[in-house]
Amino acid sequence: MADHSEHIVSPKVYAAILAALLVGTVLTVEAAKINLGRWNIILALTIATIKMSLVILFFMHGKYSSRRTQLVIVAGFFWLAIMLGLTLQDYSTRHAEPSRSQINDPATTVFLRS
Amino acid sequence: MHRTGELFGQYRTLEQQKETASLGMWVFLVTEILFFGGVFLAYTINRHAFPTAFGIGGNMLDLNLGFANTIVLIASSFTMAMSVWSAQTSHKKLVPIFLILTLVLGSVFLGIKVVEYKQKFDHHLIPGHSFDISYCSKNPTACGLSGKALEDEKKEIEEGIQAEKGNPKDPDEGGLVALNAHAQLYFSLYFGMTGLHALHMIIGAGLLFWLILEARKGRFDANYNTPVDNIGLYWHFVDIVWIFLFPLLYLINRHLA
Amino acid sequence: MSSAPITPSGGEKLPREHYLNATYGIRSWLLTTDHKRIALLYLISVTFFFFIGGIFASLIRIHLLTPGGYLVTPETYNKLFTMHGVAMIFFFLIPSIPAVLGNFLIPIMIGAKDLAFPKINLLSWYIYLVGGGFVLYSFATGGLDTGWTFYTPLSSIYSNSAVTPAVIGIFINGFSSILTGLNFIVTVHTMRAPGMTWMRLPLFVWAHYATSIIFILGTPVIAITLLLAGLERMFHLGFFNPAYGGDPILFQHMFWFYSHPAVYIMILPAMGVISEIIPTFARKPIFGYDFIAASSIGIAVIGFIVWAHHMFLTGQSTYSAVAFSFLTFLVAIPSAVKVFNWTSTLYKGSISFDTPMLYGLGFIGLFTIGGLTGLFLACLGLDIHLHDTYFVVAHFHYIMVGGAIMGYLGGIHFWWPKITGRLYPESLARIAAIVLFVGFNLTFFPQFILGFLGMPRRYHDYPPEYQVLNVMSTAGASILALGYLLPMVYLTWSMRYGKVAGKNPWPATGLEWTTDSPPLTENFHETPVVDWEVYDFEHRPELGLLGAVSKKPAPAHGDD
Amino acid sequence: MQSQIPLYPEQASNFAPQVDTLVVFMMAVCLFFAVAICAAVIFFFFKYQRKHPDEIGVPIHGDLRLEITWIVLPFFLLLAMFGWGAVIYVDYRHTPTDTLDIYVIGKQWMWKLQQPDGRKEINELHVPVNRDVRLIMASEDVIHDFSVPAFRVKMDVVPGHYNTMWFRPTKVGKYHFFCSQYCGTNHAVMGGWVEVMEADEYAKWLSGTSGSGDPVSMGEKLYNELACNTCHLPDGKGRGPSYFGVYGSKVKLADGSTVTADDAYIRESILQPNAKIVAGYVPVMPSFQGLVTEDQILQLTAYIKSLKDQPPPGRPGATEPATGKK
Repeated sequence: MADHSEHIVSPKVYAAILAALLVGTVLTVEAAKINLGRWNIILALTIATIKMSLVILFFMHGKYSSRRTQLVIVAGFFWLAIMLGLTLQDYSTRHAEPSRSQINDPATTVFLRS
Repeated sequence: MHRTGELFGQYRTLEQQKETASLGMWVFLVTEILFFGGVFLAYTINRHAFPTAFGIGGNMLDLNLGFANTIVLIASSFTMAMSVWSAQTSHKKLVPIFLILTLVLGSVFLGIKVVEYKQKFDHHLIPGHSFDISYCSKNPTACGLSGKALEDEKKEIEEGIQAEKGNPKDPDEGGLVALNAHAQLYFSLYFGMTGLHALHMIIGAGLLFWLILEARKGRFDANYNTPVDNIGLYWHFVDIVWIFLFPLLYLINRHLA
Repeated sequence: MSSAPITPSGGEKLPREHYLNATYGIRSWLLTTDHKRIALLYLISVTFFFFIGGIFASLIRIHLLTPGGYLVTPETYNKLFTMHGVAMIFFFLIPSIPAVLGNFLIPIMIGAKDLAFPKINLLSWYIYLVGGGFVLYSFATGGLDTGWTFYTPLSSIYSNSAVTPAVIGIFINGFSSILTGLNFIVTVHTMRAPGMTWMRLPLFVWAHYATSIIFILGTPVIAITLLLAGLERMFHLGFFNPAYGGDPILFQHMFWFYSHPAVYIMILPAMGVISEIIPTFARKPIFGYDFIAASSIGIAVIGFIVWAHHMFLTGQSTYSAVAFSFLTFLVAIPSAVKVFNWTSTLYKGSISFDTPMLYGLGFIGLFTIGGLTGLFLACLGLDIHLHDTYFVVAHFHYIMVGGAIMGYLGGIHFWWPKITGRLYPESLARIAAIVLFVGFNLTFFPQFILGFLGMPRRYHDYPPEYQVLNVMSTAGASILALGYLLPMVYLTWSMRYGKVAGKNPWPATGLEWTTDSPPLTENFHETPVVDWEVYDFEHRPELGLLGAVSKKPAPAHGDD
Repeated sequence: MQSQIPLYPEQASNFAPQVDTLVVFMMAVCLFFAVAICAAVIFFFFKYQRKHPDEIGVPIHGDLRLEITWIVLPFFLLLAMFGWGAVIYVDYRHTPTDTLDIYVIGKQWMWKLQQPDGRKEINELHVPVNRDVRLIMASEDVIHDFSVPAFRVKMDVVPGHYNTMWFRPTKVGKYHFFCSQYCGTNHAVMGGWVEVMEADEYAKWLSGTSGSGDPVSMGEKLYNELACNTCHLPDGKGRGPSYFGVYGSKVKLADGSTVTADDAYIRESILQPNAKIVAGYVPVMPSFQGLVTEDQILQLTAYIKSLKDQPPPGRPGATEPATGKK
């Protein structure tokens, strides 16, 4: 059950990660300036996720941590996904509310405003 | 009280002690994920409801400052990682140097944040009675807007007013009132999220300060570096939060500007 | 192995040195890092909040004796039930078993000297006090009338009461829970004694491990939610305010993401207590150990994906409601598995009549009713009718009072000899347990019927046709109050005058019963080595029971 | 007082029998399990009483077959409950096409309802029997909930959203409706009556109020149109005193004196409202001088007179005036 003795990541790796993160930052800014429609947001979040993974795996030694620590990390993100996912599925499946056009009786609109 | 590698009473071995500290820190970071997760959820739902207002709000932020801050914070993460490396390899002299670099970069980040907040204050973008999303397009000189940038902003706000008129969530309100309300929601979230992040940075800076004092006494080496390690984890986590805040707050709809 | 054969209690003396007399003075308590002393500090503080919440409850019940509500004004009534909820949920039920019994027992049960982070443990008590202080300040400066659920925009805009300090208090208190949970998780992972494998962990520890998962993953969300609501109130922001386009339903999603699992924070530890009591007083291994352990984790995990069943009628999407209803029905299965296993444990046991067992059996009955009525509310079609009526009130009181508090009291009685080294007057305690059971049912059963008849909750005034049932409920509440006062009196008495208990008065099989009562500050004279299976009476001749054979050489297995 | 305890609310809508049948099914299943478990506990408790103080039980560690049985079997029962409940709910959330639409506004602490022809009601709802009725609901302030136990329906009324609910009344009568989502100080009195009428009665009721009528109904109409109703709530808990049972009674005033509520007093209260303030209320009413004709004053007086046999609210003046922050 013991953690293995700590793994030492060499400064070269750190420098490489730094470079990758900087490149990612420039990329995401440049990509945002092009109109890709809905893909803008997807691309931005993908780059952010990759950057995050690099930080966790190397800067935070996630790659070299014990299984247990990795499980803890994964659990954290899994629960975040539960919270976001299940809430969003409610919002994205709502069609039941009558739209404004359904409530178009002028008398009613005045009434609702009172 | 923090003698190098002291074994506290409740543990049986040093190995156990170190492992426990690391696990504890990770578990704490998981709670932080969920903590920030709450505001990210609030952001997502509201952006989903008011894409136009949120796009306009995002374009009101200063991309250059945001970009600079991202670079600064990533660099500080690197120096933090290097200070952990210095401790692990017993380069006792390097540890405080890298820690000081990290603290300096962290302070630069906070300084830039202050400049940004001041700018938002001047541009009437602080949620409250004086909030006015169209302030800059009405008072271009006060915001230093001119030429194409001014035209773009005017056009964007005019389009936003048109788009908000049909918003099903506010059937009774149209135009500028709705746009202002929803842009204000964006800025509430902007200040909430970056404020919470900045608070974490300030706490981190305090921890770093303490760490530097300890490191200058040569406390941390290959045998004992748990505090450097753990505060490093915390610092990287704060970096990760910013990695997401930056695109979500600054970049969305940037292509429309 | 240090456990000596059991000697009958009585006439013995307490051990010469133990955690209570290791040091003296106020400072030695307020600055202690001993988990056992911190547990006692918690015991005192949660009892204080229980009293406050109890007084509010009594006033509510007296007020509801008659329709028309003549005792207090509507505003006061609203404040009473809100403060009752806040005090009981955030400051009594959530910390009660984990912070008192869990804190005291988890390190001893796994053979450790203390929790992994003793200073953080003390810190979490101080955070609790600061949070509690803010909430008491709110109570004292006019109270709050938002309901414990703090639904926006009532809480963030319309209420005129002292909402802000209460929200700050609960926000702060959240960190106390987080730190306790963090401490437990790390402790269970890294501090176990040699031979204490995962499959030898007492079910009490499993239950607390599951509870800690909820503490860790849920509490931060309520903290941020209440922070946003508080900011909205203080600075007139619009996160949940429809005037700015914000969505009150979003608040409910975020609130219940924590607050539904919080129900399991209250009940899981009680289930852990019952899982200790039943095998001890049936003197046999618990039936289906691994299923009970797994169901604890199952409840903690599934409990996180059911929250929107509080929101079926808020305008949530139909699909979403159907999905959440299904998931809610699923969470009934691990709970049912526990009940079936406890019942089966009684089969061919050697069952005794001791007080903790009475609480244990009472728990099974009440939890069964509470759980089954939960199905009515999980059921979409019925929730349309029952939502926000007294049926809901009755249901969750069966879980929280009938479940969590019966478990808590059962646990206090079970481990009282270990905590204080002394026994309480047994016959008085049995009477109290029975009084509690009767009073409880009389109080809350009529509320099921009231709810089915349609009486909405949080009403200071009700139509006269509901009076008979309300009178029954109030009568029950007065019996219930007596049931709570009795233990407080005789337990306090026994701290000084009770018979000396000895190491293992019941006897029970856990590691905590092999050390002194009360234990040393370091818990054990030397690090224990566990070489027996959990709840095994058969191979434990040192317990001095009939029919025990000597240990078989059981190799430790299942190490993580 | 009631001599018996009622166990069932009345069944007055299409949903009521559906819900009640499901309740019976669930009750049967749940009672079976509750009784079985309690019986087992009690039986074991006596059967396996400890006979000797040092005796131990038979070590049984578990049984996989049993575990699987009591996981799988309840699962299917739960599935049945879930499915049945979901069917009713989905039906409830999907409104039929041809409905009588009533608009409902919840505000602290009253209900404003409007018939399709524009007729407004306060805390009262008239609907025809055997007709699908849809309520379209909005809130002016906090979250409320419109709940009719006899119909087995309720739905939250959320600010910023329009929620709808529907039902088909099946039985003529008067039924309570409540606010079921806690909404602040007077949450408990924010309720009223649904009156289910025969179709022709309903039509008569609708038309009866639109034509010129007797002074009393004209006065009632004025009471709504002039917004008297927003303060002078029937229960006396609004900003102004109730009209119920006030005519001809002795009214206690803020300065301690008493006055008989006759025609002159009512006229004065409309035209110079602050001349005599009823004890327990604050002088907030504006003068209606020039806003109402003498005819209309007579009609209002007639309406107030018509309410003199209504029970006055329990404790006039004992409650504080509403102070909702707005």
